[in-house]
Amino acid sequence: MAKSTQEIFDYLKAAYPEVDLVLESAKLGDPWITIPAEHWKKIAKFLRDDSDLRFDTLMCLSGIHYPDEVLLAIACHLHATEKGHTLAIKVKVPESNPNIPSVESIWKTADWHEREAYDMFGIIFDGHPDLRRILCPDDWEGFPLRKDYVPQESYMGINTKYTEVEASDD
Amino acid sequence: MIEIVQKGKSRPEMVINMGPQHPSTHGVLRLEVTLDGELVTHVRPHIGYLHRCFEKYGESVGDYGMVTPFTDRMDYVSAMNQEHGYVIAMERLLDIEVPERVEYIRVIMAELQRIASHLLAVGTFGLDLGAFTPFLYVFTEREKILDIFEKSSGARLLYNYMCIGGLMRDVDDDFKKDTEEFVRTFRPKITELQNLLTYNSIFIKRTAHIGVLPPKVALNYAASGPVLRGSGVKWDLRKNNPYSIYDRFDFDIPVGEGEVGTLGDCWDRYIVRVLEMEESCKIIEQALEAMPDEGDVQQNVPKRVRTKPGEIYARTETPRGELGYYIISDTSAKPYRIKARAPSFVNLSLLPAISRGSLMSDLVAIVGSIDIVLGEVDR
Amino acid sequence: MVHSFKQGWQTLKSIFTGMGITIRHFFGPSVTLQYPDERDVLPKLARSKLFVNIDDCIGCNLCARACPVNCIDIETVKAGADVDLGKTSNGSQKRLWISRFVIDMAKCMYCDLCTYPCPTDCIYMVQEYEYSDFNRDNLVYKFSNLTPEKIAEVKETARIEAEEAEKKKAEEAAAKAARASKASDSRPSSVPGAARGIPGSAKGIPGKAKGIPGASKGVPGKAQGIPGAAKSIPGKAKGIPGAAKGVPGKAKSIPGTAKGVPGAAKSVPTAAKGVPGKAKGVPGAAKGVPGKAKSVPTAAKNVPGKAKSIPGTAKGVPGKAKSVPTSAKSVPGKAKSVPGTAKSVPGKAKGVPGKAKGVPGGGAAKVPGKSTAKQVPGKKPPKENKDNNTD
Amino acid sequence: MTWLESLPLAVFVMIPLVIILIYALFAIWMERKVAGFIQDRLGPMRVGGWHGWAQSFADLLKLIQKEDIIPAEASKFLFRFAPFLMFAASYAAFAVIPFSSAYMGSNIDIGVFYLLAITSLLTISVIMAGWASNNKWSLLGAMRTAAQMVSYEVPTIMAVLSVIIVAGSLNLMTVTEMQSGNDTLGFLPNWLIFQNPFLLVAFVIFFISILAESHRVPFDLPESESELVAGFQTEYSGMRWAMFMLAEYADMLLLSLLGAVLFFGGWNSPFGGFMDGPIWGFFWFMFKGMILVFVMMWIRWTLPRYRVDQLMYLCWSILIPLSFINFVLIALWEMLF
Repeated sequence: MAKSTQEIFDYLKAAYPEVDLVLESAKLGDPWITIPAEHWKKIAKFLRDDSDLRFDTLMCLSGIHYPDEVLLAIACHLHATEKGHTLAIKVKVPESNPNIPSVESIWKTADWHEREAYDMFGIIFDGHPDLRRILCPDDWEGFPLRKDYVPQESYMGINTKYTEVEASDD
Repeated sequence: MIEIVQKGKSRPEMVINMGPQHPSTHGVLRLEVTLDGELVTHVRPHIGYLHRCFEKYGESVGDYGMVTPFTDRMDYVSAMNQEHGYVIAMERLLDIEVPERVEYIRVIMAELQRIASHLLAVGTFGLDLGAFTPFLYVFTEREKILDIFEKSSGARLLYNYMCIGGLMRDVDDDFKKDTEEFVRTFRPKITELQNLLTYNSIFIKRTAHIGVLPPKVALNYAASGPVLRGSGVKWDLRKNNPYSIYDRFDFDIPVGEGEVGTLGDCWDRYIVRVLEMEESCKIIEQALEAMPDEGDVQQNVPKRVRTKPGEIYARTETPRGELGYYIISDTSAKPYRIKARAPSFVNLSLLPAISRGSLMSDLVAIVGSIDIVLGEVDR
Repeated sequence: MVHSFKQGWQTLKSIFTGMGITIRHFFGPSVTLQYPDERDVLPKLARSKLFVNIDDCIGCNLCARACPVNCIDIETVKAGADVDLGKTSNGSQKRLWISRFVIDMAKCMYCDLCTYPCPTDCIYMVQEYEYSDFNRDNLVYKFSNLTPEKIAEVKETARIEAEEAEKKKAEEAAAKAARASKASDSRPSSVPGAARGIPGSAKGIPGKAKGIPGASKGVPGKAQGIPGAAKSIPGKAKGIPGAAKGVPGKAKSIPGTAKGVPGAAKSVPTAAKGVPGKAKGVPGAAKGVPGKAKSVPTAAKNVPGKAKSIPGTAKGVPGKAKSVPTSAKSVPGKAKSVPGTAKSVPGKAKGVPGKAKGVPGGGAAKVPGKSTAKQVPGKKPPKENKDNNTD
Repeated sequence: MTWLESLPLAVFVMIPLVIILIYALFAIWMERKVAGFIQDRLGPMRVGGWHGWAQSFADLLKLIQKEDIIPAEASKFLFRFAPFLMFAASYAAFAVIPFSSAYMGSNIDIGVFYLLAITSLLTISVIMAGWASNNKWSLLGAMRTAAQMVSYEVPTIMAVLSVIIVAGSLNLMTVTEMQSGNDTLGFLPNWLIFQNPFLLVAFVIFFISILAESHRVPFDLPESESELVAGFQTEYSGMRWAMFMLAEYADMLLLSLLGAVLFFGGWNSPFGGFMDGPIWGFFWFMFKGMILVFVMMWIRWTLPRYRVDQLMYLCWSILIPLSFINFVLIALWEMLF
């Protein structure tokens, strides 16, 4: 039967008492579980293989930047096709050391999602087989979706700024 | 002259770039293909040529309502479904109740768009395999759908028709009549398409047993939409996780059965799309029947979207699969973070896995059967 | 063997079926139109080109604000108290001269969002779709019906009136600011203004930030802490617009602000760099709700300590303003004045910077120097502005 | 022989060239109209007035004016030479086609042999073009073409030989002449296709093979645009590309005309003696050829394309054994009746 996030949280807590899991929620929307980066891969495997959970698909993996707390994070949305439950997970890491273990070996789909998070936020996924930029060119500077991103002024000699063409008023 | 790499004792291989300007890559996709003769030994997709920073835009435009036109532009072939996904996400986040009539109109629009999108998908799939004519036949039908959209929304491709809490405007007076007329004339066209293309033996030869995607792999790659269903997995968010008012309709989920080849081959993915058009017709007919005739489509539209901190991941079934919007709101008027989980992006990522060992020509068929829209892949 | 024959037969059969279908279409009617000779009738609502019925326009700027791509640019001048501009067709009184109403159709994405908020329904999509052109400039449509002479005239009138008002206001504001600087706890609501503001009104008067009422605030010389001190962690700025649209390239410093209490706050990087010791400036700018931009940094000329002008504050509460972008780098110490602004056209930070050298250089980046120059006579020519951006 | 004396000969020799050029312009227009009508469109409608009849002329003018681009890394001589070789091969083959009872470029006794031999040059020119372009797509296209044309030559030849053993001559004029008049029953023309049931099979094999020989759908792999961009023509533009098109359409006509000669009585009128004579003969001959061309177009706008291995499978595993068996059966039939 489908479990709620709360139930899954309790279940995980029981399975991993030593891990510092936090169930969080905001005023609106859905709650999520925050998992420390060093335990992420282990728990991911558990989430996929445990017979009560069976999260066989990773629907989405998004990077997030929290400049206030100087953190980078990923949000993973999991889904269990048979059981029908879904789960949101966040893994937060400091901006200075943005290393998160890759779950590419657990859910293949994480491959491109992680590359995208790397491309856009500079999160480094340890153990990813092919961590290259995916949307931006390989030699692009900066991580565009970080809140403090400043676009480079020119790329390969092309001015990246938009100059407005405006007809004169007359 | 032409470089043929010979590494060690292995057979000589040629690296060839298919795209970004290539007739069968459906846009600006670049495939770096390693060939052994005509045999594909490895494919590396390179994307990003159409990257238009949807997410960055979403975080910088004035408010939540201004994001909608940008969602249209992600998957421009099924813009209605993209909008539908976004407004549903926002409504769920803000807990907005939508009037009945709006729900029905949205569903009809979304299903019409699904037909239009599948028509394009099967048409271009035929085109990839050299059958030019079916493409134009299905386009004729698609035009009729676009005419219906144009009458109501004013645009043919990028509608910006749905808004958070309602619709930008009510449907045209002729809407009901036009849609009924379309559904009636469309059914025979599906039969014609089946005869002309689906069961053509050359077409079957080109698609059966090609690019086989086993269900396990499909799930592991989080494939969705016809790609997943083509592998025999009966999974459709409209049925399994109903959103909007889809739980009120009676329709089937067609899945691949390996009718002419192996389960999960290109033909199965193709036939799922064709059969889904039929199902969409059913939904449209039921929705037209049940749709309230009167009602203000703007009555629950917030004057100004005001949010509190929160996050939502809402997913809907577009013609290409599961479209998820992950939205983090804060107290400002625009999203703190908006991520679109594009079905094409995910589906394309399994291309290397299913194309190894096929022929160059099969690669074209495989890419066509995945039905990617590069606007959505790159966002 | 039998199987092969069956298969061969199937193949031939399917081929002949297909050929039967195509030959039927061969003799069937065509579904296409011979375009230039025959035209499809577009539905009433078809969205093809924006049109503005300028006689009905009250210059409220709502359409420009609703535009996600900022293709509408409106500039208005306040009509003198004694001038009657007439009424629109639905009876609203017009109070502004529309000195400029420009729509760049090359940028327009036909989303139709601008037509909904219009209170007088004077902007709408028309069905004319054949307006391609070889010159991109010709796709910039101007709807204002005032002659340049008339514009100059009304601007002059408005300037004089504004100057007077400004004087009064500056005095008041100075007093207020002094008071305010003490009151440090109020919380700024806002997002730093980066982009949005356009100096609108300020038009012409250098040095004097005039404009927009409310907005400006200056930091008094010592500005209490705002400048240097203010730290706001950049990250917080939520909104930093900057980032997105254009924020100034350099701006690394976009101090954000929000959240922080002014004064107290922690530092803004920028400021810091730029102005050590001299708290120069940072004029702050606070802004309100996005979208409404408002802010204006401005501190004219002021040398620290001397700051005279202090313009006011955003939304009224002095002292709150926080952020000031300014590009520290460029101007150490000397921030000259930046007039402020206000029109808020989203995204278009048009005039902002302008002159000041220090000004938000960054902002400038996206803003072509042109407009500024125009608006602020006497200040540095646009060129310089540009240079500023690039270094 | 002075140049003056050889002038009539030169004019004589030029006749097929004129026919080919006019035909090519017409066929390209026709292809577009056929495509248009089949696809519920109208095709070209503007240039020249009635149904855009001058569209091909306009295109030709455009192609002539286009810049002649030769890739920097191409093998220049071969690159330039290939289109001409291809056209020359197609054109030369017309020498033995009996256009009417009064005209035939060269009435030689080994006509069929000559024709089949010289069209093999097409393969060489295609490889030349593909290799010289120094483009991987072109190379792939050229390799496919070579394999395809060499393979399909076998069933073509077997089908042609089937006719030859019935007709007993390699001279196409002789083959045509023996198909004059009506058959023994009196209501069917005395065409070879009606003379022997196995020749019908031979015709099917022949027709499939000429589709492949002239790179028409469903065998258009050499230039399959959705896979190989344009195959061996990828790097060509302007007039050189036009030469390829010309050669391709000429080849199509050549093989269709050959089919008309071998199976449909060449320039013989379908109504026995009615509407007969050299002029009518020419008309009937071209008419029959164009019918086959039309069918080729009709097929093109209906079917998808085979894959390269399926194409080879069809040739070596089906058509060739079938054509050999058929050949034997025809021979037996001829012996018995």
